[in-house]
Amino acid sequence: MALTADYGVQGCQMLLTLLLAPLLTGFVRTLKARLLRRRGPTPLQPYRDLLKLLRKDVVLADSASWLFRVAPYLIFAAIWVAASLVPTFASGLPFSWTADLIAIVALLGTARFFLALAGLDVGTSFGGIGASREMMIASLAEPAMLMMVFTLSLLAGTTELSAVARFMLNADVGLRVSLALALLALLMVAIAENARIPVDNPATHLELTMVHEAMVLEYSGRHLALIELAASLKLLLYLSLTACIFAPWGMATAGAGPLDYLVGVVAYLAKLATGGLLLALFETSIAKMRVFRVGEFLGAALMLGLLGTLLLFVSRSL
Amino acid sequence: MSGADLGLVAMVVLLGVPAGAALLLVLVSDYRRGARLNVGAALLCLLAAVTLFQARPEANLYLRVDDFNIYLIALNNWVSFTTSVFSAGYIAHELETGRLTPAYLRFYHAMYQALLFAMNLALLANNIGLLWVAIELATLVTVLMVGLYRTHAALEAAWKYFILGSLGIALALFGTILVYLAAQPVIGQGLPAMAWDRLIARADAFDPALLNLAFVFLLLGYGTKAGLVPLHAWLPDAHAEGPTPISAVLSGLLLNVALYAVLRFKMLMSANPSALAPGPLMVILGLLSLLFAGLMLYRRGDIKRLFAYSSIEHMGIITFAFGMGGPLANFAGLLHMTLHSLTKSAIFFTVGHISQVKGTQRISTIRGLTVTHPTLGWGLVAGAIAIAGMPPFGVFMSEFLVVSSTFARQPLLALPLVVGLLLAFGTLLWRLHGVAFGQPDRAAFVPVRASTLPVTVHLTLVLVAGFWLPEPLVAWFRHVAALLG
Amino acid sequence: MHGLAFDIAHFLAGGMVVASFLLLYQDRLYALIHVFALHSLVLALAVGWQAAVQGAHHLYITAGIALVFKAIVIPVALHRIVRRLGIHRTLETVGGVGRDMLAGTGLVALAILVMLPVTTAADALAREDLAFALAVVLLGLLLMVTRRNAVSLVIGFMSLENGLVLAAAGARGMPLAVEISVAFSVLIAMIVIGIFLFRIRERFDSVDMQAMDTFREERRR
Amino acid sequence: MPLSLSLGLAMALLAVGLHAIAASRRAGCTRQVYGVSLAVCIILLGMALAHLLGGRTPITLTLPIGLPWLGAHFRLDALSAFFLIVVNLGGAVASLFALGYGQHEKTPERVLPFYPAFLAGMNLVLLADDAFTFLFVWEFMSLSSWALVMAHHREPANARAGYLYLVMACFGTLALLLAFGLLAGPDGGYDFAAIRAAQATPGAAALVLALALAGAGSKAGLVPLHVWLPLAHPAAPSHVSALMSGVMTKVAVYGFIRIAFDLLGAPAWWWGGLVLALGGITAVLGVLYALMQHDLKRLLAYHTVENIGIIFIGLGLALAFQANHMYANAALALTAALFHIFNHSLFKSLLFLGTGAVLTATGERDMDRLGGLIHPMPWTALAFLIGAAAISALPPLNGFVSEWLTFQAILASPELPQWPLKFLVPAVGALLALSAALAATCFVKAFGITFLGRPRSPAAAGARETDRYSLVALFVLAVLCLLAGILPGLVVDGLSPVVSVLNGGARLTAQSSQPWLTLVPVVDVKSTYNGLLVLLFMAFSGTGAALLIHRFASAAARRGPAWDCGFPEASPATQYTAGSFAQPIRRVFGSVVFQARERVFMPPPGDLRPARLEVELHDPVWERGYAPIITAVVALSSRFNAFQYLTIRRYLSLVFGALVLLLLGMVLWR
Repeated sequence: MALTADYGVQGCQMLLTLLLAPLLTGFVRTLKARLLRRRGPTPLQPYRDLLKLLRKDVVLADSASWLFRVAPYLIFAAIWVAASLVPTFASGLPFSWTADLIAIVALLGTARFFLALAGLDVGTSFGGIGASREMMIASLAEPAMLMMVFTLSLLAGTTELSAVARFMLNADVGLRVSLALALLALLMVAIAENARIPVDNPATHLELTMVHEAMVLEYSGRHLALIELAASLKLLLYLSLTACIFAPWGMATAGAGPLDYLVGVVAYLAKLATGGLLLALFETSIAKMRVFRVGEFLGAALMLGLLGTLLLFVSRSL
Repeated sequence: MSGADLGLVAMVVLLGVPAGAALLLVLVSDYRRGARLNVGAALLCLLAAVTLFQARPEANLYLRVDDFNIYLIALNNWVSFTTSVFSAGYIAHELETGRLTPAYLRFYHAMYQALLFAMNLALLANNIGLLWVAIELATLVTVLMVGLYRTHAALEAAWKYFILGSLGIALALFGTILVYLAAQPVIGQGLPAMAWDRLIARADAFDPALLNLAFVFLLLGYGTKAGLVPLHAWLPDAHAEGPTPISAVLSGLLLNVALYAVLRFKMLMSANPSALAPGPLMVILGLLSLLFAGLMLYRRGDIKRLFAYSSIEHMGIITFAFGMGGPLANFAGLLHMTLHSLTKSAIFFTVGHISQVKGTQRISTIRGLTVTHPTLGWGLVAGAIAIAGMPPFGVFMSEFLVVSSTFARQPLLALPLVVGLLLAFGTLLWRLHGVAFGQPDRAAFVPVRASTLPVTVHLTLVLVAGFWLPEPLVAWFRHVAALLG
Repeated sequence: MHGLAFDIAHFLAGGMVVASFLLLYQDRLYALIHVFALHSLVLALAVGWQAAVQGAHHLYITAGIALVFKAIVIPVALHRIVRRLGIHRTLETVGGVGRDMLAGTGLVALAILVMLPVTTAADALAREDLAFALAVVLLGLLLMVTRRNAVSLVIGFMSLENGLVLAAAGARGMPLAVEISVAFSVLIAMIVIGIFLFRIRERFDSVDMQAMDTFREERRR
Repeated sequence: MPLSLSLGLAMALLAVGLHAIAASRRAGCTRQVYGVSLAVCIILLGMALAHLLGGRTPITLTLPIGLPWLGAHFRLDALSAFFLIVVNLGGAVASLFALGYGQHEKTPERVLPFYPAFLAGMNLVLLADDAFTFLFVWEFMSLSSWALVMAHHREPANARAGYLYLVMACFGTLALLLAFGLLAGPDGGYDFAAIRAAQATPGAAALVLALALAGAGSKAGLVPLHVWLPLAHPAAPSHVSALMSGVMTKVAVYGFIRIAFDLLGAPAWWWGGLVLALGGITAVLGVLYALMQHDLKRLLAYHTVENIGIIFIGLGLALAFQANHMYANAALALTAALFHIFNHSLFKSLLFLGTGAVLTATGERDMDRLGGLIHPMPWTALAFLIGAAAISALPPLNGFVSEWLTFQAILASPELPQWPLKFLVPAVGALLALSAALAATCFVKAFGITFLGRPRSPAAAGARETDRYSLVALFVLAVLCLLAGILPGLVVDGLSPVVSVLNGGARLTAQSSQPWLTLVPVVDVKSTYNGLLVLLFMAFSGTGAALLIHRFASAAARRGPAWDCGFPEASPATQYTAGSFAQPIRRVFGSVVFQARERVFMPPPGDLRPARLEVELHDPVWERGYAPIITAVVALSSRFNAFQYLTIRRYLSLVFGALVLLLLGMVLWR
């Protein structure tokens, strides 16, 4: 009985992430508009866009292959699985041991792999630009992310997110330099991975500055919808990852009563809101950087992560 | 008749047949009959050498057969037999191309048998004076053979060989006299004091200082014949300019005979406790030869000279092995002597065929043999791989033993050895790679007329030696290795 | 043996060393040949004396060979060669006579140094002989490497070989001494013929020699 | 019995090779040779599997050949059984592929005799149990593979590659020879049993380790000894390249494991550090080199270098742990390394075979002349895609599992007491992560440029799908990649006997008992991964989404020209090429590692010449490590060459000098 309940909660979490993702994106957009003194669309706009796209026909380029048609589903599936494995409002859910943090990072890698391939598939120059730049960014962001993972798992003694969350909850962690470094690294990576300013501009329509948009240039209809959904899922994933690791407060543990779950959900929504707000503020207050500065930006993130890990390696034996 | 007598007969055959054949061949005008006679005589000697395995004669003051020379004699006559077969086909082509005239061929065959006689005498000799005479004779004969083509280069090579060779001979004689002087007070005057078995029996009582001096002269003297650096100068040109069968015999046999002489005296040294250890000298000379030859291989443009330098390299390895001493290294040295002469003669056969079908010895003008002449090309590749000490060929075993045992005992000595081996390997292969592979040139195709059987047989022997050695051979090697100290 | 015999042997052997020095000293080809004849003569005497002292009669043959062959036949032959091939009459030394003499003295010292302590077992005569013989050998070699001339090379070699024969004769009861000297005479005869046959021009590092190198192998690639 | 059987089978392979020398020109010969090889490999594979999973005790056998007084020793234990599986799996698939591929061979007489010999050589190396036999067959393996590299010797590049390969092989053998010499001692105890019994002094052991690294590393392609590998592997016919890259490098790793873990006794901690550092550097340099390539096969070869680096990272960790008696962690690291060995043999063979299929279809290896192959040859493309995803360590495929295990081993390492290791291990972890990410980039490039987009040359446009033998071979490997990815627990259990042999009995806990076959490497550290569930979830959500959308939203699709921001119908030349795809990476890393320079030539307006972009790269290893040696040798030999042309007088003075020198020496010596 309790087991089925847990499975139910797990299912809820999966659906929750799916439903919240567009909202978060829309929320950030609205905030940014307001910060720029524009009215901007309602936070619900992304849902409408998705529905509209879903209903439209797909226009495939003549040179598109079967991979082009399969990729959106693969990307969506990989990112959704990854997102639903991150504890949002409750930790220790039945399938939380399916994949640890490393595996989640790798799942995002899978999604990116196929997105870049899809960008190359039609054989246009812009697809190529997007794919090569995306992979360059990723090849620096992923190690930085993994360094962050190292730092955490060395502290918590595990790469299991629920365990990490539980570990961060209890008081004796205290404030650590390496944690701060890890947080910084995580945020930089998150910005890069989600194609946000200053690395990439989600709203740009100047092709030469595009990275993510350039890759999906040829997509339309339901495929585009899935990819957009995947993108917002990814944003949600990173926010909830940050929340779950560095602000696990109010998170319920598996098998707790509905009340705790309710608290957890509320706390989670609050965290998301704050995250979105901070993101919007950050994005409006900074300008986009040249593509080839990104290397240095992410190299810094990598160094920060490595520094955190080194500090831990050394301090562990002090 | 009893075994001993049979052995005596065999010895007489080994010396008498070549001597007789040499005289006889001077009279034979038809070169075909001459070649056949040549092969026949060599075959007879081979049979006699084999019978020595069955029946060993007991030693007298002049001649003796023991574990050391018995297999060398067999090897010697075997290679000279196969070489005679090869040369039968080779000279026919030389006649057609007009490089040689029948008169010269008559001379050539006679000299061939004379050389065989000299080498057999040197190997059989129980008397260090006789040994010296035999080797001097061999020198004179080979000088005449090297100059056979009468080209400028050939004459000049022969002259160089002649001068350096006779200087070596002279030094060796002085050494021999010194050994006699060392032995005379102990053994007494006269022949016994020059008989090797008496010497080795009483060597411990000799005056060590005199022995040391003697060894210096003998090493330099016979070392010149063995082509050790810096005494090697005659060797490359003599190999390159003489007829290819002679190059094969020089590399395959004469160097061995010279080294054999050195080793005989090394035994004396190691039998005398207070004499200086000859090891270091030989190690130094060996390393010098190895490294020097390795460097010289790189710039060679003449394929026969290339392999001549490779012979210097291998003499270096062998000398190094004996210098290191110890059962493993000595065993390896003996094995290497045997396999090198087999392999190198096979290579020279191949090279002879190649230079005949291509009409040149210039490496740069021979390309992609494995395409045009698969047998020759792959034969050359196999020979090169074998001589470079790679499995499945036997040379690998000896090099394995030398290197590993050296490194276990003297790591610092093994270093230059390994460097030299690698260097020589690289430079040799660098030269041969283009010969065997690559786009062949457009030259008119000339088929191989002569039989490639000798090559095949030799290489097969070396191949078999790679993973199996006959029991008695191993026994002799180990016994001699023990004697060599 | 009694002193006189020893002294004479000693005197003759020393005479050979002196003769070798004379060879080193020459700078005219004919003179060189004459001195070599003298060298061989002294050898013949020394060997003969040894034969008498040792009572080894076969040594007389060796002495005879030395006298007839080396002291007479070879020099005459060389004379004719020099005339036939029109070889330069003056010798060209690498270093210069003075330096050669100096080196020669060093070599003699070396020979004595090497020899004297060695043969304590052998009798004094043999020892002396051997020391001088080694000196002669080394001087012969020196002559070979310091003269740029075929004939002088041959003469150097022959004087070296004289030293060997001297040593062989000095070694008591040395068997095969005759055979060896015969074998050597053959060698030398061939060398002399060689000069004829191979038409080796006067100088060893001379121009046409360089030309031969180009036959041998393209030098620089 | 199994041992003698396998020896017999190896002999059978050699016999087939000999037969092929005579018959290679005949029609059926190709099928005969590859058929027999296939059969032999399958039998050996089954035998090795039985031995490994049956948990048998080691079997030994001595034949009266080899060194006379020693004989040839052979031994089959868990380690050799595991590597036999790797070798013969690769061999079987390659032979199967070659049944179709070999038909296109121009010069069969240069391939057929050596192919079985090569297989036999690799098998024998794994069975040899004394130094002489080991080196004998080791060198034999190198030699036969060299012959295969020289199969297409008419291209000068191939000939050069073959030469370099041969010299490096000789170097490696000499290094191993020295190592064994030191292990065997002056009186030659060459059989491995005696070597195990004898304990080497610390100094000697260190020397042996260094030599083993040089010897085995040069064959495995460890930086800086890798230079021959990316030249030689591509030069061979593709199924041979697959064997060389996927399998022979593993045999080299076996050599290192055999010496370092089995023969050499207890390690010192810094060994681990050395191997770790080398592994990390190799991994990153390998993948960076690979990114700069546009020749598909060479790119794959450089990736072999990278993966060898990853394997050596695992081995180095294991050594470090063992030196500190942390055997549980050592077991983890070893499992990771062995798992990656297995995985790499799978997907590297797969990728090379796929390249072979492309080669036969188009005759092109240069990516910049390919493109759009997914349309004419969809099945090859699918298999290649799976291989690419696997080597990029993407879940749920097998490449990810072994790298995940390696990461777990790194995370278990802060307990190591030695300070240098404390700094080294996380740095190597970063290098590993970097190389993994770069590998993904590189294979997006490899697959994307080759199979996607539009054809860049008529050859690519006219491609046809490859034959069915090849397809079967490709998909066997692809399926294995997937299975090893979703059922890693079974593989780990299969490896545990090997691990316990090398690790003093310590092994990972049995995985097959875990619920849902989850991978739980170390119990106290609760890090788990379940490939099966990840696959199920992804399949569920992906297909679910597809079904829902097609059912309730639109399922219609129209074809039209590519939009491309309004520039349709541009020529295929406007597509990104391999070089342009790698350009951002080149900007970031290349300028540091390869001193990459880009020169743009833009003709003035009105000038009709095309604009040109020139990129120059420098190979630091070659220019700093090898070129100096070569120049030194050339200079020395030119200097010494004068000795060939001295005059007789000078030669005489050489002899004279030697004599005087020796006499002086005697005088002084006394």
